[in-house]
Amino acid sequence: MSGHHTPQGSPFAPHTATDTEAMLDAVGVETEAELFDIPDSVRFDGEFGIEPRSERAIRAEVAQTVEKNDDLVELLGRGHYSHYVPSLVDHLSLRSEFLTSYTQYQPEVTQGFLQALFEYQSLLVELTGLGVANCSMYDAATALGEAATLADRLRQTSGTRVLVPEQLADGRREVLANYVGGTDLVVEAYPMDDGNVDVEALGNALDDEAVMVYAENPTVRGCVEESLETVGDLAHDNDALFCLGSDPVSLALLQEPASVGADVVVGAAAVLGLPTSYGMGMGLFATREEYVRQVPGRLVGASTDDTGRRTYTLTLQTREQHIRRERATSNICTNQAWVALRAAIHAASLGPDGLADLATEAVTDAQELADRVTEVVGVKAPVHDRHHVREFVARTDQPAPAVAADLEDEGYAVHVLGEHQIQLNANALAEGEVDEFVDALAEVAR
Amino acid sequence: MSGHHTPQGSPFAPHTATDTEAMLDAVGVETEAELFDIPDSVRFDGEFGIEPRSERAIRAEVAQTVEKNDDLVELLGRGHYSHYVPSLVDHLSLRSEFLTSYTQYQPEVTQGFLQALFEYQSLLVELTGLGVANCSMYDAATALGEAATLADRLRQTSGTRVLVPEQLADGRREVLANYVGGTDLVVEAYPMDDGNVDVEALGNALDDEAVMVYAENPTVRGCVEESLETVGDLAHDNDALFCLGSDPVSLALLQEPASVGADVVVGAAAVLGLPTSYGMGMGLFATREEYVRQVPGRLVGASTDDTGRRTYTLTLQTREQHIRRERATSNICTNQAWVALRAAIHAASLGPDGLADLATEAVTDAQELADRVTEVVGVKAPVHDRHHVREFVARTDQPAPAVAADLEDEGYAVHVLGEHQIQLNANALAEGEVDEFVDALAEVAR
Amino acid sequence: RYEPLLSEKHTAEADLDDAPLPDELTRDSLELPDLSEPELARHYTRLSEMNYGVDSGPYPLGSCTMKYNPKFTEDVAAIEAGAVHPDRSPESVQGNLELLYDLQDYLGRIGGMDAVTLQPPAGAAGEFTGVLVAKAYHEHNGDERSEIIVPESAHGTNFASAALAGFDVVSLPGGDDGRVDLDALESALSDETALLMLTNPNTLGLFERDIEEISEMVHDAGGLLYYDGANLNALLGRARPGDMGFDIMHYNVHKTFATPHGGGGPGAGPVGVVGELAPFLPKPQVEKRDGTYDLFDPEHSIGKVHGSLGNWLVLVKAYAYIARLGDPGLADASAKAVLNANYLASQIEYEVPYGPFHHEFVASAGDQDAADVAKRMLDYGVHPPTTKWPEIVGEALMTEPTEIENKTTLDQLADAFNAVADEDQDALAAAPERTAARRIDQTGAARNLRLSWQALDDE
Amino acid sequence: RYEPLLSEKHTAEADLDDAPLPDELTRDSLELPDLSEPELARHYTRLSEMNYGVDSGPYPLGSCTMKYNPKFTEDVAAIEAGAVHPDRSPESVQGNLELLYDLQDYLGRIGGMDAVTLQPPAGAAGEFTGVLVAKAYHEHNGDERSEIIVPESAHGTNFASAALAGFDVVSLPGGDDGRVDLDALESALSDETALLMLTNPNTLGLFERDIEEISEMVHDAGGLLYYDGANLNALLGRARPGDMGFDIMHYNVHKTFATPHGGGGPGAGPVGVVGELAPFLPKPQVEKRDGTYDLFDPEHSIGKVHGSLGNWLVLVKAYAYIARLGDPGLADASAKAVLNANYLASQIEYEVPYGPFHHEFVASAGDQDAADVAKRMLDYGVHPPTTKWPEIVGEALMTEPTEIENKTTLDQLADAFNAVADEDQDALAAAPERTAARRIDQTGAARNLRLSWQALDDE
Repeated sequence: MSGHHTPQGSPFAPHTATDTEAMLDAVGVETEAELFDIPDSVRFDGEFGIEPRSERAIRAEVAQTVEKNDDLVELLGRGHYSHYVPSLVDHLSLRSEFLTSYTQYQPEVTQGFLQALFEYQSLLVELTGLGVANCSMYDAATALGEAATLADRLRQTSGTRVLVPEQLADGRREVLANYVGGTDLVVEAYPMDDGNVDVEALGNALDDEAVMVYAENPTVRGCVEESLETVGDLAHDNDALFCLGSDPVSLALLQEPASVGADVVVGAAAVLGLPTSYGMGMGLFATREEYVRQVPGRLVGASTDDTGRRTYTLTLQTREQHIRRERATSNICTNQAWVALRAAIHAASLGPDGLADLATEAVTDAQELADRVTEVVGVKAPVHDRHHVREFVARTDQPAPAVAADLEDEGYAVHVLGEHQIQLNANALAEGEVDEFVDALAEVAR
Repeated sequence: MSGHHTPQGSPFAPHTATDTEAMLDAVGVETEAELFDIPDSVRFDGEFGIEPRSERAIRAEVAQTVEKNDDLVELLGRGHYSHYVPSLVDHLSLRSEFLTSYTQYQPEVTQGFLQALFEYQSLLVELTGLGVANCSMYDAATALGEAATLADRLRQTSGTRVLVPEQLADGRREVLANYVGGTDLVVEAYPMDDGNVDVEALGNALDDEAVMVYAENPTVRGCVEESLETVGDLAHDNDALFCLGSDPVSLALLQEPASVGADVVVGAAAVLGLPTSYGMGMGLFATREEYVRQVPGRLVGASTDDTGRRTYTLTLQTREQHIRRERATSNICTNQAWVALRAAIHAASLGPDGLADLATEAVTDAQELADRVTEVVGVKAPVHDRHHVREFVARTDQPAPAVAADLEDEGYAVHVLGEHQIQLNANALAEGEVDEFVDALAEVAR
Repeated sequence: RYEPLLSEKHTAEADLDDAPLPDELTRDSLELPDLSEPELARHYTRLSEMNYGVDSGPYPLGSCTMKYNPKFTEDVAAIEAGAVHPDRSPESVQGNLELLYDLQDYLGRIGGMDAVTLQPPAGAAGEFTGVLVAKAYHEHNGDERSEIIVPESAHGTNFASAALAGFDVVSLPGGDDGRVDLDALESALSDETALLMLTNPNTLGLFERDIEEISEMVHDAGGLLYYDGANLNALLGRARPGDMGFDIMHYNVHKTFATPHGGGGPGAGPVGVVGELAPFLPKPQVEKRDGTYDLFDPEHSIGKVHGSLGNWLVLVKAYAYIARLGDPGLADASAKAVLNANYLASQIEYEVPYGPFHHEFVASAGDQDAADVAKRMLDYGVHPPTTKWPEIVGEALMTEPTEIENKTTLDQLADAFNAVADEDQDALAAAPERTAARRIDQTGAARNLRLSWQALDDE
Repeated sequence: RYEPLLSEKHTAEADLDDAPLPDELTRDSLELPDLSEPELARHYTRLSEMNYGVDSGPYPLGSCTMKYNPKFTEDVAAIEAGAVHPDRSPESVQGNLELLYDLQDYLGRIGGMDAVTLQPPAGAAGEFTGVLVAKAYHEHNGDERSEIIVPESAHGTNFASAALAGFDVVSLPGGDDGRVDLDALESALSDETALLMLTNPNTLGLFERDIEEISEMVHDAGGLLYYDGANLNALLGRARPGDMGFDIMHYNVHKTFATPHGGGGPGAGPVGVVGELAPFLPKPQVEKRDGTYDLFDPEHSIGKVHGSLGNWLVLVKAYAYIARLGDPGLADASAKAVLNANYLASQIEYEVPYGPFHHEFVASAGDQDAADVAKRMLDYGVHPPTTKWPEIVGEALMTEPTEIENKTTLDQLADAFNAVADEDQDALAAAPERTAARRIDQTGAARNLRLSWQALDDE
């Protein structure tokens, strides 16, 4: 960095000594310190003890640090998947006009991002069949939480029950609990039957106290849910909202949520646009048009400018915290807009067939790996007699924790579900890696 | 990529089936094949046998391929150096408006690149003290070749001799030979004295047959040349052009070429902007204003547009091959403009002190490593009693090829200069790597 | 300038005939844009050129702290070895845990806090987390409290986060000097007070000089004190929330630590707490024992506020930024941010009430409509300030240049302010005239909702 | 739109007082721009926005073949393990040698050549290499020849490369049909003929139907036949220079294999030759023996044409592009390039003599000045074609859309052509009116040379 700037000052503050002097003069002080109107008693005169390093040193240091991670093939799945992200996505989304811009509060100079978000919304409208998709939530778990508060706002009756499947990712269950913590809603689990909703049990559990029924397709165990319409009917018969969890890749193949009666769709939309990034994600949130004024987060709408040309702008901002404050539909402000941009570019670069192909591979990969591992002595798969997307549960004769630990030694990370169950995301194995994995499993599972 | 395009067609041809049909109709043919006006006898109906692969597969494949290279610390130097290139350089130079643009034949829509090249020229004018720098040559070797043809065009007398140092990178010597191959110039080597020009020998060698004297500072062995003014005077006394080889980092510290009488400066300018990239470089070419009409390659000049505003444009194009054809100053067309852009961004991000610091480190690194290795049993350094930039020659008691081979086994690449000489680029060792290298050298040199 | 929608270029139906699932489990049809890579590259390149970012010019949005985003932090975040699955065993991701641990440590030192969670994925999520921690703390002490006090001029998220956690919000009117009115605070405090949420300096750029007294009053009432980190860039190395009596704080890494805002996100909203509150932090937390890193669930953890560990890529960038600046750089950033705000305030003709300022100031557009002023400033090639907020200043122009602007750019900004100040209502109403899009009808957009290209097709 | 020069923003003198060298070996002073990273980011971002690239819109420069540059090829070239020092031992860079070997192999198959060098760093360097190979071959046979025949309509580099190698250039007038006139060729040929350099299809986009006869004539005269690869994009998978009788050819990888042109370079100009000429190729060449790669010097090598091994990063991108397309993609690229040229030619009102076309056509601006037409086309938001060349067509508009344009863009291009065709001289002379810079005074630039900011300071 240029040498004349304040020695050891911020390399990102461009002040020359001359300019600093002139500015201090204009302000009428001798030093910057005089501008800090802080009582002596709370002034900090210590040190953080953080040594400044060069850009080069930090790149080397962080590389060295994260390379301490073991290099494992991750068959972990359960809501986090690494589909290949085309180079195009990086190159375009990193354009600084996108990356370094703020929320589009001045639409006249942010038409580009607004249009990209409008297109993102539209892609999700197509995939879900619902009329409204917002500009993103933090992740699938917080989107589920927001769905529950939406149900809370919509409910006409005195109900308080939110019904979720007993098989659910811990993160989603726990975040949901916190989001309903400020309401009088209570979250209850309903039973599953061989990896799908136990519709009879759900029917018995439902009453007019229910305000929302949540189901997933595919489920957290990778099963294709076969009773979605029934679940939707059961929810609606009890005046409850039907919230469905999914993701944009699965939606390319599976039943359209609107067609099975879903009122809200939530899910992990960063399966497009981002590889697994230690949990960083992006939540999709779509719902029926009639609920648009209760939607959390930002919405982009089409409009016109003074010349009559079509333009885009954030709209219905009166739902949001910066206008409505404690009566807002959500506290969300900063969202995951840039990830939504990436997801849209990724989806557009796949096109309809590309997206359907990804989903198709996810189904066939799971089936093929299940067929292979069930041949392994000491393993039976899939545990659930269902169609699967990407992943499935396998039974191990050996204790599952030991099998998983041994697999980790062999270079594979898998989930342990119970004493004798592991979950495998087949989609994570690149072509040609299946044989090696099956061999490793055979080694440790017998 | 989108699935509907021609199956297995180019993913970069956007034609839909409908559009292709309409276009064929408009042209009046049934198939594209009809448009190829090629006699049957020379039609190709074989196959290349090149299997198309996915973007993902190619990224993996090439990574796998180049990772077969041994991971060596390269103390090789001799014209190719890896100074750290700030992230800024990549991010800005990869902006597609720069990267995907053509030569600026329509200046009204290419002001950005023209200004960047004008700035690049100006940076070299400052560093060399000469009035004109062009937009780039391929590399230092071809720049040297172009200097010789410039000397050929300028010569008033019947001279034919081009004098170059006996210590010179092979690539430069050989390329120079090819560039003068179409003239009646002959290249002769003059002796060196302890790593510098042997001025007495050079004086004796010079006569009015000489058209150019070439010297380097630093020399190919890393020595600072101490007799530049004398060399310049000798050249000029014999009506020969004085051509000096250097690089923009060294020039930040070493004598200004104009001040020692240099008529042309050539060199490896990609030491800014690019790390060593298996030899890909960029040649700097600067000369006196009076020779501007004889300069090879492109020049950007300031001008004005119809509104009187300052603008930039390629200028003196009548020197170039697309206008002057066989009487052009060079055959160069495509140059290394994008590398010049990168070098300019890199130089600007360093600033004057940053650039001088790089040069200073290059000097002190060489001195410090020489001090260390000369303590090693069986090694004496530097061989030349000179100041050094980046690198120096060391004497080994053991045969140099064996020392170099053993060092390669230890993870270090060095040059062998003779039976008992190796060359070491100290600047290539990151902080903290010196001890390890010295230990390794001690191991193999005793 | 106009770029058609993806859907207006070319769409196609997916071929679902060979779906490897029974028909009844498969969707009927899927129609999506279908374009080649060259077409997409141009589409998004053009869209980007219709967008203003920090690299385009000054972006002096008050309270948003739009800093330059150092390019190298992108490259640091892109190092592939860190992009692992969030459910990996701690033993197998020692590198990531080390970085998170070090970042927790840095943030703790910077804020004067004893423990830090990195899980909240944005500032508002940080607030929500902090409020949940306060709630859990009180409940753990058998002391259920129902109210959170928020100054009128606070960020909307403060109110919304408190409400989301089920609290009643008590709005605290500001004093004549633009700071907390201690009498009003006294009236607002009660044994229902769970928390007082404050920014300091506040949204007027004023330091709450009575912070120690405020702290004492809140704590005497049995409440806790929350620091909204939105304005932390004003204090780096000069004062720390922890030293002022704050019990809980969040950090806005895109504001203070220069991670890119990305047109709306992602951010990260780490939360720091004093030692007494550490057992209530979200799970899991990162710990270090004998040089090994592990995850653990704090004893009375509130649970989770994000499905995984938060916005990893953003956290890596924040780490890189802090490491780049270190102690002297962080202090200099604040010094220059405060100098810039004061200098700019001194150069503009609009009235600037209150002061002295820290990182931002709020000018008043007076008789002009602040929103019009903003539109007209676009015509001068700069991004306008935040407008009409805080409401304590009429027709507010809330301006925060940050430390990244040089004097030339500040002068250019001042010129834009001053040129607009001299213009009449007609010029303002017609603005912007020199932008790609002219004034956009926001009312019409809300009245005639069209939120997707499918909605446009219906027209 | 105007962006000041770096030097107009801020410069400073380097501090050279502590230079670790004696004063007499050190420069006296160094004054350079001195700017911070945010200032530089904005400077170059703004400059980029004042520049038109392929990602901005159509770029139909005849004979320049401006294709879309696939983004992934940048990422492939950026893989760090390949960025080694050029002087590494062959044993220690097996990966790089393998890639180069495979690329040589691909190019050989595509061109129908027996051996390929990747060393020439650009097309013109490839020509120079080819000419040197021809020269060395003749000399080796004791057959010194002094002339190279080049068609009048050939690229300027053909003439210049021949001259650089010391040959006399014999210019070959074109025939009435725009192709080589066999009688003229007969007259030009002699026992001084070292080489005939041809493009095929030629610069009019016309295939030289008599290529076999031409080949026979040249070879009968003892000369060699050189293929200028500029127009190879018209033939991929349909015909190969090696099968037509060419002995030497160069490939323009930025034209045919989509490596970015970078505003002027870098390119790469690999040269292929028939087996008889392989011993004359530059040194070193890559060979493969028993699965190991090595470098060797061809027996009668001409030496070197680049200081090292050429433009590695460019070659990697070319490799990645060829691998992506493979046989079917390469053939489709040519098919669509030819279809696009013919379709566009059919849609424009300017006269388009000759035909049928392959990848490009040359329209005539008739009474209009082709350079004015180009300037005016800029106002319609497209990049104009190459103008005033080849001279065989008056006021030439040499147009090559390549395969990357869709019908919509071609129609937009045709609309621009046709709109300009209908305009009068005033409109043309005033153009461009809608660009960032208006018509630039090129004569003035050459008359009053100012080639650096130092020259501007003198004013």
